[in-house]
Amino acid sequence: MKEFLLDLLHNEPLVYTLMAIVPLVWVVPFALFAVWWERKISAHMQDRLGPMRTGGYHGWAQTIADILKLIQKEDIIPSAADKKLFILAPYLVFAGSYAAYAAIPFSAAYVGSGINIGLFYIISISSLVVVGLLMAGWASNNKWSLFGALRSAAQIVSYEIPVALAILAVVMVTGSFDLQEINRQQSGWFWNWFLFQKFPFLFVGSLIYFVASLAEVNRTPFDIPEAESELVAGYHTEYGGMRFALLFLSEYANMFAVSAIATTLFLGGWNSPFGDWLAGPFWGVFWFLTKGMAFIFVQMWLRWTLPRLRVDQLMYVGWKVLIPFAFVVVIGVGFWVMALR
Amino acid sequence: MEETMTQPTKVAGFGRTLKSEEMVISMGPQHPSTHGVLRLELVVDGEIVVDVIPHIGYLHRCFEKHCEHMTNYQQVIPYADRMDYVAAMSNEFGYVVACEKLLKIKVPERVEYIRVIMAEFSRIVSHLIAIGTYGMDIGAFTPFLYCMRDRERVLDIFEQTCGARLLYNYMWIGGLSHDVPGNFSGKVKDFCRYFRPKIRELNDLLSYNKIFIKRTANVGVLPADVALNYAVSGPVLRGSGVAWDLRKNDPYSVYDRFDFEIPVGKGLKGTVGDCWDRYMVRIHEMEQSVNIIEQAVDKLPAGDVASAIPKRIRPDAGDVYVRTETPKGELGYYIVSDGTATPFRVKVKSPCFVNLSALPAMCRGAMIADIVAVLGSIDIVLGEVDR
Amino acid sequence: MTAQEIVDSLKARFGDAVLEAKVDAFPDPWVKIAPASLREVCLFLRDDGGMLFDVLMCLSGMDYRGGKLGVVYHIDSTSKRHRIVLKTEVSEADPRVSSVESVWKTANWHEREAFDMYGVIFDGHPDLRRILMPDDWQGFPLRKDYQVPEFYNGMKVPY
Amino acid sequence: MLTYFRDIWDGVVTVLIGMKVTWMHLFTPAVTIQYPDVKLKLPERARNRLYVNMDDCIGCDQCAMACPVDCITIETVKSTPDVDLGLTSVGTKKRLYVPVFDIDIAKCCYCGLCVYPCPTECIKMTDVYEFAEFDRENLIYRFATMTPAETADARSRLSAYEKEQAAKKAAAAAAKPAPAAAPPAPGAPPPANPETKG
Repeated sequence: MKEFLLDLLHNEPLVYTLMAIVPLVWVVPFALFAVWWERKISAHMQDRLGPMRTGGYHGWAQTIADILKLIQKEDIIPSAADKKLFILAPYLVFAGSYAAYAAIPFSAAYVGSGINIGLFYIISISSLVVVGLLMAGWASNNKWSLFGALRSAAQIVSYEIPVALAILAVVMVTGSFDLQEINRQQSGWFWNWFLFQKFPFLFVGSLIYFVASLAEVNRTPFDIPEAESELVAGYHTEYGGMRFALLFLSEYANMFAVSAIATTLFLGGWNSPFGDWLAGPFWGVFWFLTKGMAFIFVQMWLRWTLPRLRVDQLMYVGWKVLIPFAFVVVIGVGFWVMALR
Repeated sequence: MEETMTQPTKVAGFGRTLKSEEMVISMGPQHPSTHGVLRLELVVDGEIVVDVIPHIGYLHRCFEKHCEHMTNYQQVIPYADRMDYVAAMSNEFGYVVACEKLLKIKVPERVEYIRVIMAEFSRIVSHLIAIGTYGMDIGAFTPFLYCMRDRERVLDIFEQTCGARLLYNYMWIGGLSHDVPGNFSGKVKDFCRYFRPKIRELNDLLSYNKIFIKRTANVGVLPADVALNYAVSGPVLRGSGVAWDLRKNDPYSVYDRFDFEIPVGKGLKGTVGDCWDRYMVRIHEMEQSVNIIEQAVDKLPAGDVASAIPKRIRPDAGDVYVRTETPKGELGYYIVSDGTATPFRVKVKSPCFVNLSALPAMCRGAMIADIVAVLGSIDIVLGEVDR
Repeated sequence: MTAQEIVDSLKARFGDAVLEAKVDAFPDPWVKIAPASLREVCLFLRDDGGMLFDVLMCLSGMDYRGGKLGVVYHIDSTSKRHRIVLKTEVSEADPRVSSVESVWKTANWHEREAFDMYGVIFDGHPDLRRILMPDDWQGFPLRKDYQVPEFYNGMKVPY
Repeated sequence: MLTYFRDIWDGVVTVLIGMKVTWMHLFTPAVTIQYPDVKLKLPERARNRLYVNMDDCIGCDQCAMACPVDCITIETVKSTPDVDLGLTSVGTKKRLYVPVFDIDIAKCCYCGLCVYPCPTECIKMTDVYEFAEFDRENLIYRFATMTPAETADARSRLSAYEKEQAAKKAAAAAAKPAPAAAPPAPGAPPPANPETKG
């Protein structure tokens, strides 16, 4: 797509700007849709109807109305807060999660930046979010916010290890950090997906990645940083209006980012599950988004089913369950790859 | 015994060895999981709670003072409704039993049976709220909505019977405000048939969930001797393994005619007297309540529900203490009459007040998330704590 | 144990501290105890092998009018299945009762409530503060001669 | 070690069981309704807003006495014997004007205690439950139908009558037979139709 646009426009800065805007055009409507979708899913799982009024069909315009309300709201900064950090934090959080989209391959033809260390880039850039969350919690000058931020930092740092190990297992198979290359290696029918390769190692690896990614995006059962029954709202207790909307948006952006990586690594990315049927760059976008949304559906499903862990149990799951299993997966895959060479 | 009380409940692997600074943090009065307007002053060392100091009184509505300024005994009942507003029938029940004892009235059998049915329904309602909000405290949202859905069915029965869904003013001194509606038995039986599978579903979704068990088992352990010393009652006491239920041990009304069991905590998933036991006692109590309701409906005698209502209520001078088993525990009314039409003194021994006073004994050494779990498991209603 | 036996053994042991007893009172028999010796009496009632009153069901402050305050204790034994009511009376001028907090922990909050509402002072209570009313509230609201103040911290009280 | 693996196994299995429950509910029809569009029918005993049928009210004050929150205010003026205020629907003779019958519905606790003592069954709880107002003042429902002029008229006639009676009594006390010949007062206008609220 980049080459195509360059041929068309002959203007590099413009092309890069366009390329950067594409994920934004996706992220904002996606977040609005996902919030609405989550409400509807939770409602129907709970024998309710959920929002039904705004807009016509099943209250589809509810989140749009909400975001308009949030934009119009008074911008409140607590007088005791550290103003600069308080203002900066939401942008940093959003920037962190948005920057990850640069390397996500939406289709064979579109990836923001086809760098050959895309996976590595995503892992490192998404750590920026932690800084933002810590900043938000500290700057709010609220004890609950601080608790939330510290829990969040501890959690994300711990769970990056199993995430990285699970990714490492895939990388050992592909021999490449390039996400497009990983996608290409999974082309063909769905049994070529890494989910079903090197069974059961990569299957367990994908489960580990999924569970750990739940923790990374603070979803139930790992939502302790914003556990509303304990910490009111965690690090965004003091945020309101547009700043809250930004934090909220980045949360959903993050959700899709981890789902996109899971899709790329284990579900064949933009490949059609059925060989050449409905394959191609445009259908690729369709398959990619469908798979990503399926992951997000499972995330929501879990959220409306499970209670949340306590902070020490969270660490137990991370360090004593996921990391040992992830090592087993890495070693198993390593031997497998070595034996077959 | 003194030692067990001061000994903090240690969380496995969380000895306080690192030198760190303690922080005082105020949980409430506006906090999502203090179940109303309770304020807990937490002294925390990181995530570990060193001490809990409950501050109550934010919902104090002068119930006892009001009672002394009513024009008659009957007018107290709407106020009694508003103490434990999720189980208002049980509160009325205790008050009218106390007044009838003071007035030496014998109420008709039909009234007693209907009262028992209503009180057991209100037990189901209260436990559904307790279980649902407990799930929310632990982080599971969905069970709460399922509980509310089932609760609505009971409230429908209440509304058809007395016209109100929450604050009934249904039990009067010597009788009831209305007889039950025509299709009452059928509706009650329908509910019982509907409700049993729902308890199983709740167990699948929440009670036996591993995460839920991890969060509640071995947390907030209250040993039986400490529990008695704090005079806690209801599911909190039974969760500690003491089979003490006033419906069996000190029967009032017609409870001695029904066949039911007292569920007690057995420590199946952890220690006896932990949060999971208290929770599970509530689940089993709902099953027992359904049993009682079915028996009562089958035996419901015919008769008039208003025949024993006295024209004028003017008890002889004297005092009476009557305790009844409400969903929260032992609710006591100490009513002193000076021979006039107005109570001289109505003291309410509210179960939540007493159960809450045992909170610090359960919480020392726990983590912040455990405070929420313990507080949810003792199931307080601030309307009753503060009166 | 019947109420008569309980009263007899209390009288035998404490003599003067038992001021008055009414075993045939309807519906609950009661004993009137001197306020200063309440703690010893309660300790005996809790620990004596024949008594074993392990539960303090209710502790109520009272205002008997005419400058007399009182405290009423309803105690119960879960093992022996008997119960009795202890009453005590103090004057408004010197409302001191010995605390039973060390006997039954549950008395802690009940005594705070009685102090809050009636101004009865419990000697030996570890933390006698107001519990339901605000800390800076003036007066004891459940006393019969209590007048509602016009203002509390500048707010008009009878809304 | 065994407990370690069993815990993990239990965790996975119970999570799946829970997910099955919520999955089944995803396809169960919702139990909620779209409230203002769809309304449930209230049972006939439903206790909601109070309504007073002033045609039947005899001003006996029993409901105000029964009210535990004192939200009913009733003022009455005695009628003079020459005025016939009519009968209530249950056949009780009305002897009092009721110039003030206010219910502060914001204070009302919907206990229904006022309904039972009413001898003419004129105060009752209806099934109207939507009556939010922006101004608290509007929640004080004034059921009395007398205009201020009528009230003043009734009062003045009552005081005139009382004076007359007092004078008569005094006269009777002074001199045994007194000429009692007060001109009959014009008949008071009957109370207008009750203002139907809601």
